[in-house]
Amino acid sequence: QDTIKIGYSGPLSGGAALYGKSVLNGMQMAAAEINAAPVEIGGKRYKVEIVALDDKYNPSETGINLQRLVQQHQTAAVLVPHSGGVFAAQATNEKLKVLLLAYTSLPAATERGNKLTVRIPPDFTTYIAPFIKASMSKYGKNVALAQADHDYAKAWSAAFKPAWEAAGGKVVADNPMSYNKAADFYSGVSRVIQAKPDVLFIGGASEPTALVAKQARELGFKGAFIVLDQAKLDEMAKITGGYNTLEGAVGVMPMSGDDRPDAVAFTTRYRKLNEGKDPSSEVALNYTAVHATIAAMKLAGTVSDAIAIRAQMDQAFRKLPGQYNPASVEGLDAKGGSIVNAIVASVENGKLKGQLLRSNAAGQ
Amino acid sequence: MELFLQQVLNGLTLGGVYCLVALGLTLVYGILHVPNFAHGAFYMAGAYAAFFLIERLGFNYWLAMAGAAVAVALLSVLAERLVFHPLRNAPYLHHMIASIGILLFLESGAQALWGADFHRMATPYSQILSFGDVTLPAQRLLIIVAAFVLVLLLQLFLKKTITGATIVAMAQNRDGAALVGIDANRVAMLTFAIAGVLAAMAAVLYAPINLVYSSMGHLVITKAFVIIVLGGMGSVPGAIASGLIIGFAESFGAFYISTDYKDIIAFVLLVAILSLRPEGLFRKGAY
Amino acid sequence: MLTLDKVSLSYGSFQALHGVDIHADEGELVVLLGANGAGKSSIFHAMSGLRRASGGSIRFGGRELVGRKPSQIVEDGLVHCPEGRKLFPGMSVLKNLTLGGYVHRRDSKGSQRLLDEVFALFPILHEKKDCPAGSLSGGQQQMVAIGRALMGRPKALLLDEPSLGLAPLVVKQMFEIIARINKAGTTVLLAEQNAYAALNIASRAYVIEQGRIVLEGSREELLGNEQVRKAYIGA
Amino acid sequence: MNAKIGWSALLALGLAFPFIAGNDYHLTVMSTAYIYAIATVGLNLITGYTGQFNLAHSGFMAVGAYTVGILTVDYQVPFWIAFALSGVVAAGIGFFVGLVSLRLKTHFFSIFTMCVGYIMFLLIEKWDSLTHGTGGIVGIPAPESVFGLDFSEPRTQYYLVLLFLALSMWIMHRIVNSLLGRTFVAIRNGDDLAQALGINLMRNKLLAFMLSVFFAGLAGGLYAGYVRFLGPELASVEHTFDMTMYMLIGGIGTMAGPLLGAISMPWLTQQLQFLQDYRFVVFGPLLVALVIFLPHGIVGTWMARRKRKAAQQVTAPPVRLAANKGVRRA
Amino acid sequence: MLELTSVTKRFGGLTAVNGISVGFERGTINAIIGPNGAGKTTFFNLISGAMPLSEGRIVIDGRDVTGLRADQMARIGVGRTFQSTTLFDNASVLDNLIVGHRLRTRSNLLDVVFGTRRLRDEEAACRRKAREALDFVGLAHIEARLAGDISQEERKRVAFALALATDPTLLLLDEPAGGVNPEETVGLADLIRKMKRSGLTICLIEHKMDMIMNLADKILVLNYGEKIAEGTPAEVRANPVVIEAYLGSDHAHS
Ligand SMILES: Nc1ncnc2c1ncn2[C@@H]1O[C@H](COP(=O)(O)OP(=O)(O)OP(=O)(O)O)[C@@H](O)[C@H]1O
Ligand SMILES: Nc1ncnc2c1ncn2[C@@H]1O[C@H](COP(=O)(O)OP(=O)(O)OP(=O)(O)O)[C@@H](O)[C@H]1O
Ligand SMILES: [Mg+2]
Ligand SMILES: [Mg+2]
Repeated sequence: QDTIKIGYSGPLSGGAALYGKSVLNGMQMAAAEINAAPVEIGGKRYKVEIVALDDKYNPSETGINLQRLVQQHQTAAVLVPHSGGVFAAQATNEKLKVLLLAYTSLPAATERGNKLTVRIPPDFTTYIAPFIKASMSKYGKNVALAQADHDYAKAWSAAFKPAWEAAGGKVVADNPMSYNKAADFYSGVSRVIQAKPDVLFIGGASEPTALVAKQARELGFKGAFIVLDQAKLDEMAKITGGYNTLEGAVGVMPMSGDDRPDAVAFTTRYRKLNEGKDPSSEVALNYTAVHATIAAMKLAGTVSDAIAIRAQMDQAFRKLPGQYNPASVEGLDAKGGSIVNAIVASVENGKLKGQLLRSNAAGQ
Repeated sequence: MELFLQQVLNGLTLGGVYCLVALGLTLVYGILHVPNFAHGAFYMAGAYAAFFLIERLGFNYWLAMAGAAVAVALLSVLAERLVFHPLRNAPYLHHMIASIGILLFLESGAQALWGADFHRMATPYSQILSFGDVTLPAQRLLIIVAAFVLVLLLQLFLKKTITGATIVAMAQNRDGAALVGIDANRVAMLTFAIAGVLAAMAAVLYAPINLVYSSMGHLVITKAFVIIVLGGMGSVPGAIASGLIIGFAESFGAFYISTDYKDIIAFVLLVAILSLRPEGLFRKGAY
Repeated sequence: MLTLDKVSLSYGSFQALHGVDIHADEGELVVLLGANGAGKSSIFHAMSGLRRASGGSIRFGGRELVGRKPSQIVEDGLVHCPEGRKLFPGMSVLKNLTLGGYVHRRDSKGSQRLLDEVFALFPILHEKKDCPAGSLSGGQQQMVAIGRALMGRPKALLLDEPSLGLAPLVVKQMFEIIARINKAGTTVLLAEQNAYAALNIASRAYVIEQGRIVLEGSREELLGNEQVRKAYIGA
Repeated sequence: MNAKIGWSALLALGLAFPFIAGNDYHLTVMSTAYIYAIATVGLNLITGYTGQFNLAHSGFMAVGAYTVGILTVDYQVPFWIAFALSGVVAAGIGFFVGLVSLRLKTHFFSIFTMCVGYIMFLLIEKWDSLTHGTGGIVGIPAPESVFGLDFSEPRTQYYLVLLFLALSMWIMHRIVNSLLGRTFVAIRNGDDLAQALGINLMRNKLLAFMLSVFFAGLAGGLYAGYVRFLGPELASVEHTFDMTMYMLIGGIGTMAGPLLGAISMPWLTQQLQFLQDYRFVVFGPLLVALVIFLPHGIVGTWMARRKRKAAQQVTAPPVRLAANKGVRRA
Repeated sequence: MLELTSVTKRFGGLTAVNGISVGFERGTINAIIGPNGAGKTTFFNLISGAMPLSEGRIVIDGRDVTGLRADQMARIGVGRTFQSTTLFDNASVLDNLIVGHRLRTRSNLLDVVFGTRRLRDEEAACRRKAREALDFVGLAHIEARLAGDISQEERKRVAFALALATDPTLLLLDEPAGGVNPEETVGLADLIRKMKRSGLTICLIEHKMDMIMNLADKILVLNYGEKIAEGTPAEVRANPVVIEAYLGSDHAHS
């Protein structure tokens, strides 16, 4: 019995380790499930192994790890969960003939024409319109921006601002903050509150995002929050001590609140394996990505030809049995980005309410 | 006006925490004569210790703070015994590298023990006080009051007690201190213990309005460095004054200038001041 | 009262003392003569515990000192006034002197009395008592160092080159003061390069070369010794 | 003479490495190590030889890298021209930073430069219009072919980096062993004495500083052409810590030490990958132990021993005054 | 050759050197004595440019050099030694000395990178100069020893050699015989005389009166930063003010 190795290069130590580990967790869960009944590809039986290397969020280390994964471990696919690492890996992945599973929502990851890249999370811009719709009508037209200042949050706000204005709203304050580094958000939050917004646009890692929301409330803010998708509402609620503080918040439905049967089944499975912890969307999407990659290998009949595997990825996602697709990935777009029908969640009366992004789209 | 007052309160909160961390750092600097990068890790350890005591063992907040103070004092003393004491005659570069070694160890140790997650520490003081339009969560008031009481106690201890004087004496001449009968090892340990206690208390005071995670010490320690350099290395009053200066600069800077560039403010301030006054703001005087 | 028996001391691979035997009786003033690097300071370091002797024994008033901590040795009554003074430069003169009485901190009255005596001995220190010790001149700092040592109420006082870098007038006063301290009952061990002045107030002396005692004798014997005159006293 | 043979052997080993190395992964690790070695050798000039510990070094490496990144991506300047500028721009900024910071001494200088490094990092992160901010610079071209050598191939890349490392070592060797190097060392030994010997402190410190960051900038330029993506974290002080560690482990203030440290440590950390979470739990104490038990580094310890031996062979130990003839022994 | 006019140095409230005017002749040995804290070292720091003057004027060979930095003064020909000299312990004695002549060379970074003729010549000159200086102080035989291994007296001589390698015309020696035994002190005094014979002007601070009285052509006595006497050893020794403030009665009789 041979081994299919799938590589991982991401942060496993340092400040971003938590994130890196969630990603890895999802991948390993998928591998364990696959290994329960060995796969057959091209007449041979295989088991799957995830080879994880730490790159400390450092792009040059990602470059080294990629080489190591391909050459020492013969991995046909490598998953990288941060944009810097993805861009660094794209300098060599085509030459190395390795499939790059890019877990970054930045459209640039697929827009530069790399032929062996698959972008796992969906394009965030699809969330913008429903978020605006959900909050503007109920709370008002004045928004203040107080999101994080890293690349993803910047891209988000750059797309969000014109959309809000196009919908007839007004941006009354624009004040990004360093969510990972700041010792205190009080001054920054009071600065945006001073502009008397109806809606506050926030988001970065879940926990600091929750702090920002909490401090806004402490400073007397009564309006709604638009939460960019990096922050998970369920994780935020743990920090704020329940959903009451987050009343009026709009964001992506966390896995734990997704009531579609496949998602519920996945969440239950995950909780069982992880001492009752809830899975995040990182877990679910990367879990799906590993299943899809193996499925694509089956379709292509090869475990090593990255080009052939890449060609089958779209099909693989489409045909993936629901139990392996808790994040509802519907396929890939022309450039290799995933298409997902997510649920938009809003907090109403201290409870999460969900609505499908495209209500007419059929689930699996 | 309310907004101005609000920033004053924010500045006091930040400045108070910075002061506590910087004071420990400046005391240890007196003994080691080198910047101890591991001090930020002690701060982090203090938060984790209290978190553990509250969440797992069900201690109340104040007991947990005391427990954390003891735990970090021990940790700090251990670092002195095992690492800095053997290095006492080495050049300062070696201390810096060794302290980075301790930092890496403690941070990854915390991560291995408690995972990389963000944790939240509960506080019994979650009510929000308001004075007119100025709001102040009780915990923030607690920080301000506690920080200033601690600073005052420390200052009295150093100035008025003979044990305090031994710390200052050790800082100025280790051999000289030994020759008048001061037990150099004991004072070194005492100093590290005090620094540890201050760091732990700062962390436990501050953690409830922030998060507990393994790299939480980074920014605080960098700021603390700025503060002790501004205050004149090893000077206690200097550290207090510049702790407040940085606290206010950040709070007002973030509000009136830009949040985006808030973190730069402390550094730019230092660069500007040292360019004009290379010896820092407060020259060391006689005790 | 104070006996060194075959004391050795090494700095890393370099052995500075090779089996040194020295003794001093109560009330004696014993001088150690020797060239630079002969090992005078090393002997003192071994006695005061700043460096641990690698061999031999040091007994003081019936107690073995090797292995005791410097602070304990001060409590035993053996006080070392080091070469290079080792003051607390940023602290005031007064604080320096006060800390000299650290081991007797419980007896503040006694310390206060002693402080007055020190100021009587060195009036200039009284004038400068609030200045940082580091801002004093060399001679004044030496006075602070001796004063600080006296505050430790020594039964035996180790003085390492107290005349180093001092003006002749001050040197002369310094030796007078040392003689006075000795007369008052304190045993004194004095390491000096200024052999003539030192021998003049001494009861006995040792000559050290390359970490070994090569000569021992009374004041008269050494003052009369041709070789000693040539090497340590000059014309 | 001995040294010459040693260095030639080392160079030969470097040249042969691609044939010994099993695969491109080894080449990648080695090439990256070489790039950091160039920067480390620069840091050693200001820290090891001149005695000023600069904590903004990685900031200057980032300056060099961003010079290449910005010029090639935003202004379509050919790599080689941009690369030539990388060291120059770093040294130019170094001039102004040095002018202010070098008035400070010991830790004041270190902490000041740490702040300068932090400012550099934050500027790179915030100044979107110039540096692309947190998103980083994507799509930096590989160095254009020269004489038909394709520099997107790992092996040619390796030789390119090796060439620059060898050049750097050679120039550094010349500097250190010349009157100029002795001038720097005199400053390290003490400002006052150096000045009394007629050495213009500011001018020489500034020169050492600029030279040092020139190497950092050059290393950054190579980094840009090698990794081909740049993010602000390149400037973070952790990288300076890494380089300091390399320097210290090999032996600060020696020629071979920092090189040895910079080349060997990345291999060690690669080997420690299997420890995952516990990597730094092991690595931290290892670092502490090294500093305590081998304070002069590997090369430093070895050299001190050798020098002492050589010096002892030249002259017999000194004869000291012996006045004990005919005198009663104690 | 050296003319000082009301030279003054204040540290905050303290006037360490107060309005001293004095002249030193070429080729003489001049001693500066005075009680501790009289301002002798500060006086040297002022002449050598290590500290800026608060007031006054310094003229060397007719040239006004007030306000020049220490390195500029060294170029003009003012060499000095310190009360204690740090040498690079891990290098040989000769290596320590080579940099002494650096101020007389002009080769720069470009010379270093291209290995020019000028650099090689100058390095050879520095080496020659270092050997010469070492020979002058009588230590030619220890040039290859590690500086960390030599004796205290040898260190003092190496410090002299270092100052001599700068090609000074005026040499300031701060307590050259401090911590050196009487026999070796005689040797150092001989060396200082030899320097004078070779044409140097020498100023030294010293507390060893026997040495000073035999050596100096002129003595300047400072007390509390002020000049209290100036003259030949015999004059100074007989001066009641000096006896009162500094010498005491022991050295007063001739
Ligand atoms: N810390 C040290 N490390 C290594 N060697 C030392 C150390 N201290 C002293 N030595 C060496 O030990 C020997 C004896 O030194 P010591 O200081 O005891 O001499 P000394 O007689 O007091 O000389 P001096 O008159 O210069 O004070 C000398 O050769 C000296 O170089
Ligand atoms: N950098 C300084 N800052 C403040 N005061 C100083 C400084 N340098 C010297 N002094 C003071 O100036 C006075 C003269 O000191 P100086 O060192 O010149 O004396 P000296 O004659 O060399 O004494 P000694 O013979 O003890 O070496 C002293 O009172 C000293 O405390
Ligand atoms: Mg001695
Ligand atoms: Mg002096």
